[in-house]
Amino acid sequence: MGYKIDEYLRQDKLPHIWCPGCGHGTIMGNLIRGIDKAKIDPDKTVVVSGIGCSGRASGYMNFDTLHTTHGRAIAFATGIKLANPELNVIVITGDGDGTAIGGNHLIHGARRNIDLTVVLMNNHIYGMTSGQFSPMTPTGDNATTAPYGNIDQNFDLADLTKASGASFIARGTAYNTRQLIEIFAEGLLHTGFSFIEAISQCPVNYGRRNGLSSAVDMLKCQRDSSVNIRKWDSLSKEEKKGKFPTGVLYKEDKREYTEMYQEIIDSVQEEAK
Amino acid sequence: MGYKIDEYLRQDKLPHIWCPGCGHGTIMGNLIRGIDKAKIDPDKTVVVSGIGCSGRASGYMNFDTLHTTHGRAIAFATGIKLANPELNVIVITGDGDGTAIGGNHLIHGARRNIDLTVVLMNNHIYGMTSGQFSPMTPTGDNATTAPYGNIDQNFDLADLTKASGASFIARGTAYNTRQLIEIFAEGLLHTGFSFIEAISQCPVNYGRRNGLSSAVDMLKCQRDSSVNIRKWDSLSKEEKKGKFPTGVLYKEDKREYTEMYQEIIDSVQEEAK
Amino acid sequence: MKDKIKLLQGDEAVVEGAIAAGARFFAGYPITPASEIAEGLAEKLPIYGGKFIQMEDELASMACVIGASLSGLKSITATSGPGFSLKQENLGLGMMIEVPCVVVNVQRVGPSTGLPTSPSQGDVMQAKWGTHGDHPVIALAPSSVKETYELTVNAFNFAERFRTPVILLLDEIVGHMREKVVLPDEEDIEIWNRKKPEVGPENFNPYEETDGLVPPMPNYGEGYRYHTTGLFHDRTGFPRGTNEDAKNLMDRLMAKIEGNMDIISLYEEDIRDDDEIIVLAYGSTMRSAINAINQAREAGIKAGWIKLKTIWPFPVDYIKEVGRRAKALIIPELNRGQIIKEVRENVFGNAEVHGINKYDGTLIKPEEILNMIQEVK
Amino acid sequence: MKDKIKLLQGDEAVVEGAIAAGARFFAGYPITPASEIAEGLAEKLPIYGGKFIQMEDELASMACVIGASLSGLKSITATSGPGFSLKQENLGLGMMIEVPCVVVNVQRVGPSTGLPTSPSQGDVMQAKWGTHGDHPVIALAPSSVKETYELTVNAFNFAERFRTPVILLLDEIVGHMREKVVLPDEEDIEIWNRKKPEVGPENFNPYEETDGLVPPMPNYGEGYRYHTTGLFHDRTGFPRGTNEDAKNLMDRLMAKIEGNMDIISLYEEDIRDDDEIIVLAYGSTMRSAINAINQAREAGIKAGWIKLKTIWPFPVDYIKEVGRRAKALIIPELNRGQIIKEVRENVFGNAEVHGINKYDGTLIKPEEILNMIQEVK
Amino acid sequence: MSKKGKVKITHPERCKGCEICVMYCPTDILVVKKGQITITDIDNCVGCYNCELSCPDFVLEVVENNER
Amino acid sequence: MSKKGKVKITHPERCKGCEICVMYCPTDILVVKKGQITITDIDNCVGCYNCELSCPDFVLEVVENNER
Amino acid sequence: MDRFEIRLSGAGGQGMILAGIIIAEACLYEEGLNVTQTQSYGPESRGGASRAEVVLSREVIDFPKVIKPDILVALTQKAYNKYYNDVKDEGIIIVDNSIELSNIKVKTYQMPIFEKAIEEVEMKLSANILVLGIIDSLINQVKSSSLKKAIKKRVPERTIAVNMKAFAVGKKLAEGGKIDE
Amino acid sequence: MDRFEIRLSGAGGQGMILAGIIIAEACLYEEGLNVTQTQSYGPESRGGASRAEVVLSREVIDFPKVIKPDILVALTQKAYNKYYNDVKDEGIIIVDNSIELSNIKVKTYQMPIFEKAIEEVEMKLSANILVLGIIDSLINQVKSSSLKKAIKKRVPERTIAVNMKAFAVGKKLAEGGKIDE
Ligand SMILES: Cc1ncc(C[n+]2csc(CCOP(=O)(O)OP(=O)(O)O)c2C)c(N)n1
Ligand SMILES: Cc1ncc(C[n+]2csc(CCOP(=O)(O)OP(=O)(O)O)c2C)c(N)n1
Ligand code: SF4
Ligand code: SF4
Ligand code: SF4
Ligand code: SF4
Ligand code: SF4
Ligand code: SF4
Ligand SMILES: [Mg+2]
Ligand SMILES: [Mg+2]
Repeated sequence: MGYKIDEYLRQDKLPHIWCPGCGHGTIMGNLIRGIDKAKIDPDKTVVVSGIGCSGRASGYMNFDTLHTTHGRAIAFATGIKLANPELNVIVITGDGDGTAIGGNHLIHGARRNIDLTVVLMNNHIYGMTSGQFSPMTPTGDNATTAPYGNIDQNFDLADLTKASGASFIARGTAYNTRQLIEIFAEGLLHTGFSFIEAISQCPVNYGRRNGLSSAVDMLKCQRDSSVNIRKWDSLSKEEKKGKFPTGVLYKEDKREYTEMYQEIIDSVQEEAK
Repeated sequence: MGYKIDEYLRQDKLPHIWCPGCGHGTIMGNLIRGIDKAKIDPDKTVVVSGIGCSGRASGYMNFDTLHTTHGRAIAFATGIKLANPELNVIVITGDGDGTAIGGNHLIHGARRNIDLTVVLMNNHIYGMTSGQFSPMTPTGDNATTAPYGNIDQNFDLADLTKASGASFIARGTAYNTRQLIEIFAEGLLHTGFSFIEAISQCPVNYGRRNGLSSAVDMLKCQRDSSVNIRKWDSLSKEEKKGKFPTGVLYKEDKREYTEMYQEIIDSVQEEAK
Repeated sequence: MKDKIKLLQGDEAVVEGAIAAGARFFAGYPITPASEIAEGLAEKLPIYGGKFIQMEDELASMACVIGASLSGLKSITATSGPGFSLKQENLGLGMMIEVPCVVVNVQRVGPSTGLPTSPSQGDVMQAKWGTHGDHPVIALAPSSVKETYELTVNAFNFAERFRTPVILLLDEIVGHMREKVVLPDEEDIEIWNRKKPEVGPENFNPYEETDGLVPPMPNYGEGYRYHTTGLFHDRTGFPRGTNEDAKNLMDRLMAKIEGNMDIISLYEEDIRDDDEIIVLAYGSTMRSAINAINQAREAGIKAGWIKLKTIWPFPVDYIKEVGRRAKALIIPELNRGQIIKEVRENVFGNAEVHGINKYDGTLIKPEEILNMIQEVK
Repeated sequence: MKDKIKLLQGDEAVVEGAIAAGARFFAGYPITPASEIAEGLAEKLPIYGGKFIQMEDELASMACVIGASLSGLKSITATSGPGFSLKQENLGLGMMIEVPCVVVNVQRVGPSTGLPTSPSQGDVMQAKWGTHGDHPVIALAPSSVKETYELTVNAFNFAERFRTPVILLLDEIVGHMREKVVLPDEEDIEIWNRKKPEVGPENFNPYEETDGLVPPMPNYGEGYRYHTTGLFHDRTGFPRGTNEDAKNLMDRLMAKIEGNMDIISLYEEDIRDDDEIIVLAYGSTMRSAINAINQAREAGIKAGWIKLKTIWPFPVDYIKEVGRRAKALIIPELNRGQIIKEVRENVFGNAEVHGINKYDGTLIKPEEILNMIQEVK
Repeated sequence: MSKKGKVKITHPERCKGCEICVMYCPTDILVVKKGQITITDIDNCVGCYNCELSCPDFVLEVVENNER
Repeated sequence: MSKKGKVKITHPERCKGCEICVMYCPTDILVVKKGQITITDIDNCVGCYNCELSCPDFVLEVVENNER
Repeated sequence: MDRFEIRLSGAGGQGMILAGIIIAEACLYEEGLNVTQTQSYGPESRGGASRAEVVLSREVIDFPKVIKPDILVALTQKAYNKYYNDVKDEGIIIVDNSIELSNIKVKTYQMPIFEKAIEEVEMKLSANILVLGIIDSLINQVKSSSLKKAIKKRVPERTIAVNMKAFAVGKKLAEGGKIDE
Repeated sequence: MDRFEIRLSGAGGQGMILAGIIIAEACLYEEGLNVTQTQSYGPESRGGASRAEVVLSREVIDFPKVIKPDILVALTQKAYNKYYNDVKDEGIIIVDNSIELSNIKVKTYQMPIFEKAIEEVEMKLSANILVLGIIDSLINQVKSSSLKKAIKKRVPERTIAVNMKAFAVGKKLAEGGKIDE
């Protein structure tokens, strides 16, 4: 087998603007492989992104693509999807874009369980604006706006989206490329709000400031701190420390928003007859 | 014993604007009793509210009070508290104010675990604007903007604030007044982000449209659907259906934001010496 | 025809007008005095197979409406001052990426929460300058329920024809007033739809100037796979970060509006050859103005009126011309003087310009205008 | 003194100026080209016992800053266009409830995401009209790093003295440019602090007009237990929903600014008695203007310049006066013509008014102004 | 609970007649008449505070010496 | 995995020299020289796709007939 | 018919706005008049001041609000105090018994509106429809049948009977109403 | 000294802005000149076009940006193409070996900047400091010692030695630099 990727990429826009070793490229590549694997119709697929390094992904992907404002991609995507439920709508966001300024849209998209696939490239930093801390920057770490170490605590995004109502929740890493492809494919095929956190690395604006000077080091760190969900539950509390589970963390069959709305239309129009 | 309440109320502003039977009055009254019980200094207490019927509470309470913009009360309160950590800062919000437009500030306040006491008067509707559905309007119910029944799903706010990082989470009802007082007092004394959902009733804009025409009926409904957390766990899944737990649902000792910031100041100033 | 006569609120007329214009999507967040628009469309849209969604806030509502329009549905949102402030960032994106949609602001008294149930025309300047950076704006202001219906249709037509968000500025009086409206027959309503590309995806450039400066626009899902961004972009839709692209795009965005003033600029006048005093108004204030002019004329005063239905772009040339003829211009507004600034900017020497301003939630009464007419005559 | 000479960026000068003015609180959200202000204050504030917080977005940042000011700390936030759009609703509340604070907008090219790293003066009108409803505005615009330092101090002083948010409008050039600054000694800086009530809680009315129309303001926690709301309110701070309250409050809010033009309105001029051509500019554009005027004078042209440091309120009377004397006014701006509208509104007949406008992220070069001077002379 | 506490209608002008207190009173001595709260038989008041705590309008108080 | 798959540097101009592929290659045949990816010994390539899947810059592909 | 102006004032929750709409609909749909109906109210659903206005005319109506009412209804003291002075010299005022009149210049009908609503209709909230009955018997711009038709269209189906009763009670009341002049 | 203008251009990540700041600080703190330092860059941290400018003068500097550079450094072809035409007739251009020159009108120093940085300094990223060495040997507005002092203040402590080496390599290179005219 080989992975088809060329036709989903806007080749003429490459090389992309991401720095050497940036995890966003790997994640975008494997998202594309997941799209290919899921066999969704590229002509009926829309990619919506926010603002940030992550947000630039939409420009490289050969679909209908929309680069929006900072934090609002899910709200734009909600309009796109509800207006035409036939479309596959993918949202690409960052940890700042998706959990700071865009946190409300994330939890409300999840609450509605509208059929979007949200890919959050979590590099634990505001990459694009050069390294301010995000809600996902680990407590204690350094950032340009946390010169004395970050005192903010972090979300567990799987918990947050679960509590909000998402019906598919998964986490992968730029390190584990094959798992990523599987997760993306499964999330794309799931009907309902699919939230996928993809751990990325920003060697330039996060790594350098926190003792991890190369992408390779950061990937090794991802490798060492991630545990497949199949093994996760068998770990002791001690063993879980500093680690996080990856894979499909939650999946549920649940009424989807645009389908429920279609039922309203059907019944109202039926009545009007 | 008697409950001291008069000195905490701006008597000259009463009667308040709330409709006959509105649960907000009961909840505000018992919040005041909780304040009295907790013996916090009224001169060092600030009440911040958003916009909505619930938001009007600040005007009746005899403290430093701030009636802000829709949904942003927690963000204002964050500034008030961080600027002067000596103050007790209470936020009063509604289900629309606090979970719809203000959802992001709720989860970020919780994430920071900043020492605020957030009282969310949940009447399951936009009261002030006359009955549009909120994120907390039960699926299937009627509202002016849900003429065919609401298809939106709801948050479980205890789950949501827990996943966000709140260190004190409680729920009470306008029905159970004594429990409310206890919860408020305990929440006020807790150091960290205290989230208290107080189930209220809006007979005018929610009850009437949903077969509960009087405040009394709505209170009975609260009585019948609430279960003390002490009993909750012993209920079967079947028995839990249509019911919700009340009381202090979660409590945790956890680093508080303004304290952590003070440590930065102390260490930076120490170093500068 | 009898069943087409209706007693409608202005807000309800927006609902009727939107449905008639082909609107099939609403996203919004409730706010007085605009909630009735949401409520009406929540009920009506599904009947026509359209969609209604109540979003978590106004920022999301504006985003959602832009998204829906990109999917191909004519889309609308409605709010009042506080929500209009919140929509500004995404409204700017809509203007930049040229997405047709209609944004209704039923004005109440600001700033801030202000007087939420009282009428105002205080957001007129905000409609033009509310989002950061220069940008093209079309804003319409009806003065009656009937006009609300008509201008709602116009708003959709302009949005689609010029591929841009259009702002419909009601004031609380017009929004909540009930008045007789005769709804036109469907055949009698002129409807414009967005221009679709005539070329296939291979040869398509989403931001290519075509005749009229308005690029054709495919729906998402039609196979064009094009890119759209709020960064300055070239005709391919992609950002290159060049100064040339910025200038070219901005010039085209402004030109497509300013170059079509003959279509976009709607106003009415009742000015007789020898009228010397002109009252220029818009929105509900117009009603007082007409009443006052009628009284003035009965008293033998040479007075006439101009009713602006299109507020932005401001009809600069027309007002310059009027300013040359008139002895005095009187501009009554429910604000501290907003449109009067445009008039002052464009009227030189000849005509005095006087404002009548109320910003306390009360209306300007006909006699107040009449008094001013008598003063300056 | 030598260690007081510094090579600073404009953004850094905001940091230094804020600390010098007594700022002890910053809340913000990163954005190019304003992030350096946050970064600088994150480092500096705790040294002075002050607080820095990065909020979840700009709406929250604006709210947070208002809250901190109510608690008694001099407070500041900084952003650029997109964030400035998001701050508008809460900025309006700040104006309505009269909370001192400083809001910096380091302008980049808009609308929307635009050209995020390029300079612009495109948000000048937004600074005045961005939030809904009429409202008072003070906005200052420095043209050098040194002026940035000085105007930052001024901004805090005006905020505290007139109890209102003050907007500091940098452009990307001034914000990111490094230049020599000689920091003044602490004793040489004039500092204003908010007026505190002279009466006890019993006799205190938080919105009572006092001399200068500015009500005194206690800190939260000082026992005054007063109420504050974005609804129109009377002098007790409570809303009664009356039209009178709305008018009275609005009139006072405007009067406290417009009635203190002599203090607030900062400008400089270099106009010789016989100068006929006046270049009026602000911000970085001023630098080109001065260069051009110097060249013009060398060529024997009678030209002078006006530098606006206070943009809002616009110095109407002064400009009217200048307009009467001058033959031509030239207004170079990094936008499609914003301040020129104010000039046009206030200059009648005598002087021609010409704009030079760049809105593509490039600067206006001295020679472009010189050319215009030569054209109109 | 206070030994001698009895309910008192301290702020009759605030009563909105919602009947919430009526529902709570264990001895059924509270009645809304013409939209106004009234006490039928003060002697039966057990001073349980139910009404005071539940009234949304701060109309009722349980006081030690009810002089009513 | 493909029987005959071998890595190919299909887009050398895109390589940013990050060495991620180098880390992943089980047979250590990828080396970055002067900031550019190079293949030391194509015969040892086992066609495992590690490099293709991990390269952030779409430089490498495993192809059936590697004509390189 | 020239411009005829009606102002209905009271507190939120008393149904003044609904009454205004009903008059407007009766005049438009049944009498073919031009009408404008406006209102003003506070944020409160209950209790705050509330005002509905109807302007009727055969001509196009320019200024949509009441300038000088031909009829003023005032159900609260506050409303009365605020508006009684505005009424046209030849206009009329309709007020509830509970209101203290001051300085009467125009024809004022003071009637036990709430009392009758509670006692005869057994629904305090029907006072607004009762007021329509009163108006009906005092003016002739609109036919009884038109008003009744409009009421039936606007009130909830199950309350039609009780509202018809309120209308009748109002009419009867007006016919025997006490007149202060 | 009259206005003297320097433009350093290349790609993001090549340290052109840092080099500009170092020149500015050397001139201000060590030579007491007036300086303005500006830059322009894209959103990319790496790879996009990047430009730093320094204007030096004994007088107050009005227009803060370079009008016609006295010195242009161009490390990429793109930068060279964009800017070589702007240079003053009596100005100079410093470019890397890899760049194809076109249409030369002004003194152009083409040198193996990156090659030397990689081979002699063993750090490609030191090219910016190496360029400072080149500039140092070609102009006399600022003393070597001033530049060195400024470099030491700005680069990370542990890289001072290697950067001093880069500076020296640059100086040496310039002295033997090939000149196209
Ligand atoms: C309203 C608004 N605020 C702030 C910004 C500035 N900004 C652009 S990207 C970004 C952060 C991006 O961080 P993240 O979402 O984590 O993406 P990354 O760059 O790390 O991939 C910010 C704050 C903006 N463009 N708009
Ligand atoms: C930005 C903005 N959007 C909308 C509104 C209108 N509004 C006022 S209150 C409210 C809803 C209040 O609902 P909730 O928070 O549940 O409070 P309740 O009235 O039910 O107590 C809304 C939508 C507003 N004031 N500001
Ligand atoms: S700054 Fe960080 S996130 Fe952005 S492209 Fe560079 S490495 Fe990637
Ligand atoms: S509308 Fe509902 S929430 Fe508001 S005061 Fe009335 S009953 Fe209470
Ligand atoms: S609960 Fe209070 S308001 Fe309601 S009836 Fe009883 S006393 Fe009156
Ligand atoms: S105190 Fe108890 S017994 Fe007495 S009136 Fe109140 S509820 Fe009834
Ligand atoms: S992973 Fe890709 S970009 Fe990085 S060194 Fe290998 S081929 Fe080059
Ligand atoms: S395919 Fe596998 S073995 Fe071959 S070069 Fe790539 S990583 Fe190495
Ligand atoms: Mg990030
Ligand atoms: Mg509510």
